[in-house]
Amino acid sequence: MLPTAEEKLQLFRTMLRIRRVQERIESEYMQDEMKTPVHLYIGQEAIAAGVCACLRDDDAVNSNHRSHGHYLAKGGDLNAMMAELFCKATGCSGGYGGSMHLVDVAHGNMGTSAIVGGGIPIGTGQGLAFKMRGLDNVSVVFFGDGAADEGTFYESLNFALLKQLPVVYVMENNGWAVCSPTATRHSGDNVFHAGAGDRLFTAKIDGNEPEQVFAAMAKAVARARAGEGPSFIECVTYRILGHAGCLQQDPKGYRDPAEVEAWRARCPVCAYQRTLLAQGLLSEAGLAELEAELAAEIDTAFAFARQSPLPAADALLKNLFCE
Amino acid sequence: MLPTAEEKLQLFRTMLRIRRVQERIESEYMQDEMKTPVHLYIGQEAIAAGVCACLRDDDAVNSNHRSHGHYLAKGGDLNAMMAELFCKATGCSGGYGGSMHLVDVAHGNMGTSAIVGGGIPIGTGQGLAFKMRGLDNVSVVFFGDGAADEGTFYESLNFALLKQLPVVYVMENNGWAVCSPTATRHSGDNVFHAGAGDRLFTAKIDGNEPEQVFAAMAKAVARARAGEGPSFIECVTYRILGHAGCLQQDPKGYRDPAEVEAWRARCPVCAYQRTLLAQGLLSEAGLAELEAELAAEIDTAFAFARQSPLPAADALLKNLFCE
Amino acid sequence: MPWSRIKPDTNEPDFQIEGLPDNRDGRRVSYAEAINEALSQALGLDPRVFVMGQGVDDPSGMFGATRDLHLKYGAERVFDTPLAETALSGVAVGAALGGMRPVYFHNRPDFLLLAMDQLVNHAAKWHYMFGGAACVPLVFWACIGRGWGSAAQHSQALQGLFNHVPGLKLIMPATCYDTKGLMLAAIADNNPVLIIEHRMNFKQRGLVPEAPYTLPIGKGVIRRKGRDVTVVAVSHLVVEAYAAAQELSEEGIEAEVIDPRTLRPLDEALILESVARTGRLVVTDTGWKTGGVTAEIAAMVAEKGFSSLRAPIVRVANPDLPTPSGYTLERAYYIGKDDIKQGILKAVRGA
Amino acid sequence: MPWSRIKPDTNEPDFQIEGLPDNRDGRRVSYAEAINEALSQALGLDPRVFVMGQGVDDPSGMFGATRDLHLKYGAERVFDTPLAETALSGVAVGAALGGMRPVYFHNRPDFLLLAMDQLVNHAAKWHYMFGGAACVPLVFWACIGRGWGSAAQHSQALQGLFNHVPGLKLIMPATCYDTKGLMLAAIADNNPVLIIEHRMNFKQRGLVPEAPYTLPIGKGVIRRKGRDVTVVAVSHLVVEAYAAAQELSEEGIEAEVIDPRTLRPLDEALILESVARTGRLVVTDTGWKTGGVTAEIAAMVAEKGFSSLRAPIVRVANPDLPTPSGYTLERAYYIGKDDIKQGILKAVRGA
Ligand SMILES: Cc1ncc(C[n+]2csc(CCOP(=O)(O)OP(=O)(O)O)c2C)c(N)n1
Ligand SMILES: Cc1ncc(C[n+]2csc(CCOP(=O)(O)OP(=O)(O)O)c2C)c(N)n1
Ligand SMILES: [Mg+2]
Ligand SMILES: [Mg+2]
Repeated sequence: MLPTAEEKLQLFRTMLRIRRVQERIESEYMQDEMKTPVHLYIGQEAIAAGVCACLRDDDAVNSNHRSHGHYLAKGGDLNAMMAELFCKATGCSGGYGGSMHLVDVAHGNMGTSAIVGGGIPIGTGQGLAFKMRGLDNVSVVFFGDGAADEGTFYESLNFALLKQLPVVYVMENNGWAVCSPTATRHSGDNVFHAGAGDRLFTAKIDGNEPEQVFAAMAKAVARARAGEGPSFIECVTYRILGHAGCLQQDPKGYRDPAEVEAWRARCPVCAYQRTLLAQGLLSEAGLAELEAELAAEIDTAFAFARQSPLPAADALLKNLFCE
Repeated sequence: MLPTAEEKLQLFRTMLRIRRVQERIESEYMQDEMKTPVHLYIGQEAIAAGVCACLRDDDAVNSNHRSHGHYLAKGGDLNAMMAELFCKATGCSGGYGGSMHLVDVAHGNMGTSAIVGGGIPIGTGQGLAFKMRGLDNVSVVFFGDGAADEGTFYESLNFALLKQLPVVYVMENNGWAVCSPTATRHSGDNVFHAGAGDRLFTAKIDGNEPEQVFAAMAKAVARARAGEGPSFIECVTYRILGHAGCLQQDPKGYRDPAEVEAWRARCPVCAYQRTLLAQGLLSEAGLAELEAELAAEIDTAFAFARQSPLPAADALLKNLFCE
Repeated sequence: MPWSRIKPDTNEPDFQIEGLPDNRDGRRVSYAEAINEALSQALGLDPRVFVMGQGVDDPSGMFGATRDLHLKYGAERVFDTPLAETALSGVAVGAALGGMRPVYFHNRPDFLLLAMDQLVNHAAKWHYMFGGAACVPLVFWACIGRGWGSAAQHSQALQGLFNHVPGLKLIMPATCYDTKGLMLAAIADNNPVLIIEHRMNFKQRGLVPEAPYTLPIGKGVIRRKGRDVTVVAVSHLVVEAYAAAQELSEEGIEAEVIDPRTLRPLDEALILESVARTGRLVVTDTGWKTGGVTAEIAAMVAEKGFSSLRAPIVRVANPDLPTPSGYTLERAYYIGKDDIKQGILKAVRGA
Repeated sequence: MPWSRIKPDTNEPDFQIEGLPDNRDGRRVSYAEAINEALSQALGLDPRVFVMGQGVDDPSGMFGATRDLHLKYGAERVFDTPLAETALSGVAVGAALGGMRPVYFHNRPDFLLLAMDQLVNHAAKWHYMFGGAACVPLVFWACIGRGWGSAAQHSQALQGLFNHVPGLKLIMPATCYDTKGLMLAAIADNNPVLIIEHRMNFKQRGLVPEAPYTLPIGKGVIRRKGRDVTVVAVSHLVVEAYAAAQELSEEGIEAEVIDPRTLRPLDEALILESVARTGRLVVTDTGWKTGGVTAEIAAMVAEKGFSSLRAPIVRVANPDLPTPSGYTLERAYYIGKDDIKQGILKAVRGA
């Protein structure tokens, strides 16, 4: 399924917005005001954008440590995200969570786990809840190639297939888990890719192409809503910055600079921008307007975060239990 | 690879021996002298026999709660096994382990885990040790279809492939995990079966045919010794008695009596006996002799177990740590 | 495994059952029936409740606790699972986030070690970690598998581990009345709750009202009044401690027996108030001694009730060893009435 | 994450370091270098030793602890793993059974929750469960990730869980000298040993002999002599307790600071002997309070050293909450020198 012109512009807008937010965080991170371990999403924007474009607010997303893109694409509030990174009471998680634990239940951001692979079964259970409640909502799990090493992935997928759950497993294969390349962790292509055949809709796609992501996801979501069970979409992409923190904090020497450069040249945001400009769907003027709008929004969010109050003194003791 | 005439007789002997031992335990279990939860192997004898016929004493076997057959086929001492079931100090595990925890390091029975799936990574690590030590030994893991539900299986197989470990994964698919049929637990054929293709030698065979098991195993072992990595052999079979204890303790109603009868008719021991008799490799006289010999051996083992001393009073406090 | 030969089925002793004052003529049901009734009522009353677990629809049905529920409420709401405790625990967490109220049965706590990541890193933290944005109402259940050579991997009493985890509630019932009321309370609770039962409890029959009721999580009960020593006993040891106390009464020692019922939150006030009267404390638990439940209760009293204490605190717990399988070793391993008696004598007479 | 801004690198205080009497002029190395040296020596001396773990061959090399070992000893003996903590723990158990001596690094204890089944159900039980027929010599290592908003899933101090498990040895070093000697001892031990480090320790530089040496597992050390109160402090809190004691010395209170170094086995005699002299006990640990390490040490003294006690035992531990991420909440959450000072004052003056 191809996106409409409007959807294309929206895809691009989402990607660019994620990119600009990430860049701003990166550029300010060394000031140490954001005292939380950030895992930036630069290079992977097409995935969050393409996936979430196919979802409704009441569909659920479960994600991981690298969640800024998922949170924003799914409709999460930017002010609340930035306040969370600044450890403020107005943060989406009240300052309890930090960058690795963003939440926005109203928009279906059901939470993230910083335990690699930990969110996969949780998203699966969310799908079970939808099915048991007779709803046509979809549960999406975002996870990395590192998380695919974990047995929870195998166990979850087996269960989702068994119960025909409306879950879409979106694997962002960015080639690395911290400083470990996929080849030192996976014995080859993901076993499920070939394995489940007729029973599981699987796609291995270029994760830097938002329209490919959109198309695969649209199919997966339609199947899920129709009660046809889970899907597995492997998006090949690249983490352009370091694993955590800003670029200058990334240890040197674990990956080939040429590899990084090659992927930088394949920047999904720039590429899609070129495409839309060439297709005449986007004008230089429109782009400038968009950039200005995003810059203003980001300024506002950072200002909001900075001006927000710190958690109250007694906050520590709250929220252990739900009444 | 086909077994030689001698190997065939040996296969049969091993199967019959396991069968007779199991039958004796079953028939005496209600006397409550063996105060340990037994999981009998009746119906699956061809697997242990076929697999272990391809192994040397210094190859390792890791197994599970249903381990009597593995232990015996791998050369474990019958007296010590029976003494263990009678909770005696002369038991192979000194009375600390019981039926679910048999060991005989001298013959490569490295221990069993009664945590389903727990032995799979341990056997994998045993393979790692062989490889790191530059030996050509093979590590075999026996596990059930239930254990294949567990993520440790996925994680272990990925690791064994990654490191090209000399491990043979022998899955005994007896159709049931306690009272749960495979269909309520597996979403279809084991994913690895089709998945790993060129990288993993896999075979799905009739686990009631000892020569099929032998042939698949011989190939897997040759690959492992040659440094060509792990194999996965799924043996289709059936647990003819109940999950645990003796037949009259098996709850009724969870499986179709016709299913049990059909598999009883496919009894691997009787079938192979018929084959060998028909092939003239076994004579009625030879069979009678073998039966007599086994009966005597089993009598001796039960007598040994009964006459053996109970653990000494201070045994409880021993063996927590290895000096 | 003839459990009936390990301990015969018996009526619960006539000890005090909070909330059931005039209970001598009530309806008596087995422990398994009490749980089964709680589950059945929860399933009947709240469409969000479901029951999952390896074997919940077996003919044996978790020692009877889940028996036939799948027939009554359907295979969609009472379902067997693959043997995949790690992910299935996460599935329960996710289903709870998604508006359901899962009750996840494990037949033994030993298997919960595969669920630790989801229980401790996820379920117990989700509400706090997201500043209260989401709740995880779920119940985990497991039954300690003592006896008949269950051995090291099938008989662990692991409450000492879970007692350490903030964000989890931990319940260990000791009577039929409590197990029903606390199960219904756990299901109604908006937080992750772990219920650990004991195989020996399943030999009891007790007084249980038929209508649904809940009991407060975090409230203990005095099973027997006494002036000389406070005995805090957990799970099936409540019955053992009661028997020990009754026997010592003949020797002139009056032990007060406290059943905390929930370990987390712990009814500290009840224990401290009792120790303030008796001046002596024995704590007994089915788990290992070192770093376990007896450690926490002893430490709490040594901290907050020190001035009342007139003698060393005595802990009576399982030895710090894996469970051996052989019956003679098992006998030497497990603690019961006589060990508690000795503990009481030590606390009272110093030997 | 600029850890250097959380705590600057410092020399260890001049407290007593058993076995290093004239140590003021010795060689000083960083904490990471001390571990690295131990591993390098073990790899060099014993071909059975190998090092595995997610990221052991990273440029950062487990905060420096494993840095460059793969270059020196080859990728076969020092290798990265998939993110599969459950099975890889079992792989370590199997390799140990197969005659090797694995050292398995996890960068945070939080991830060990995925390894619980193999650690508790398998590694810790294998020797006993088979009546001594097989040994599992392996070392697990993890480093508590306090600070910089690491939050609920990346900062847990889970020693309280492992302290409950018979069959595991549990070591928490506090000095550069100890971490080297105890790592070499753990590798030489024929049993599963868990070493839990603390991120704050990695800011220390201390005196460390170059030649390989082992320290006894199960022996604590008195870091500071004192007559008024015994403070048992674990891991990086030894430094905090020492600082608290030094400050209180000016107020006339002399606290004795004990570093147990290994929690299991625990040097009970050392603690009891000290309490016999001081009559007062403060226990402080980086883990949660309820059911944790402070509970066991307090309970042990309330049981075996009661007659020496002249005041309530005081426990100073992390609050029973998941770790919040925000720095103001973190500051309110974590305990340190001042909390220990207050604890000492409470023990000594009753407030
Ligand atoms: C269970 C577990 N093990 C290890 C870690 C440490 N860790 C944090 S992120 C990460 C890499 C994850 O890789 P991947 O899933 O591919 O996500 P990416 O960072 O590439 O987006 C690791 C190993 C963890 N958080 N959880
Ligand atoms: C982790 C774990 N979960 C549950 C159990 C309880 N249990 C014991 S044996 C068994 C069935 C195992 O089935 P399978 O692996 O197919 O072996 P089989 O009994 O059929 O030989 C189960 C569920 C267990 N021992 N370990
Ligand atoms: Mg990755
Ligand atoms: Mg089976």
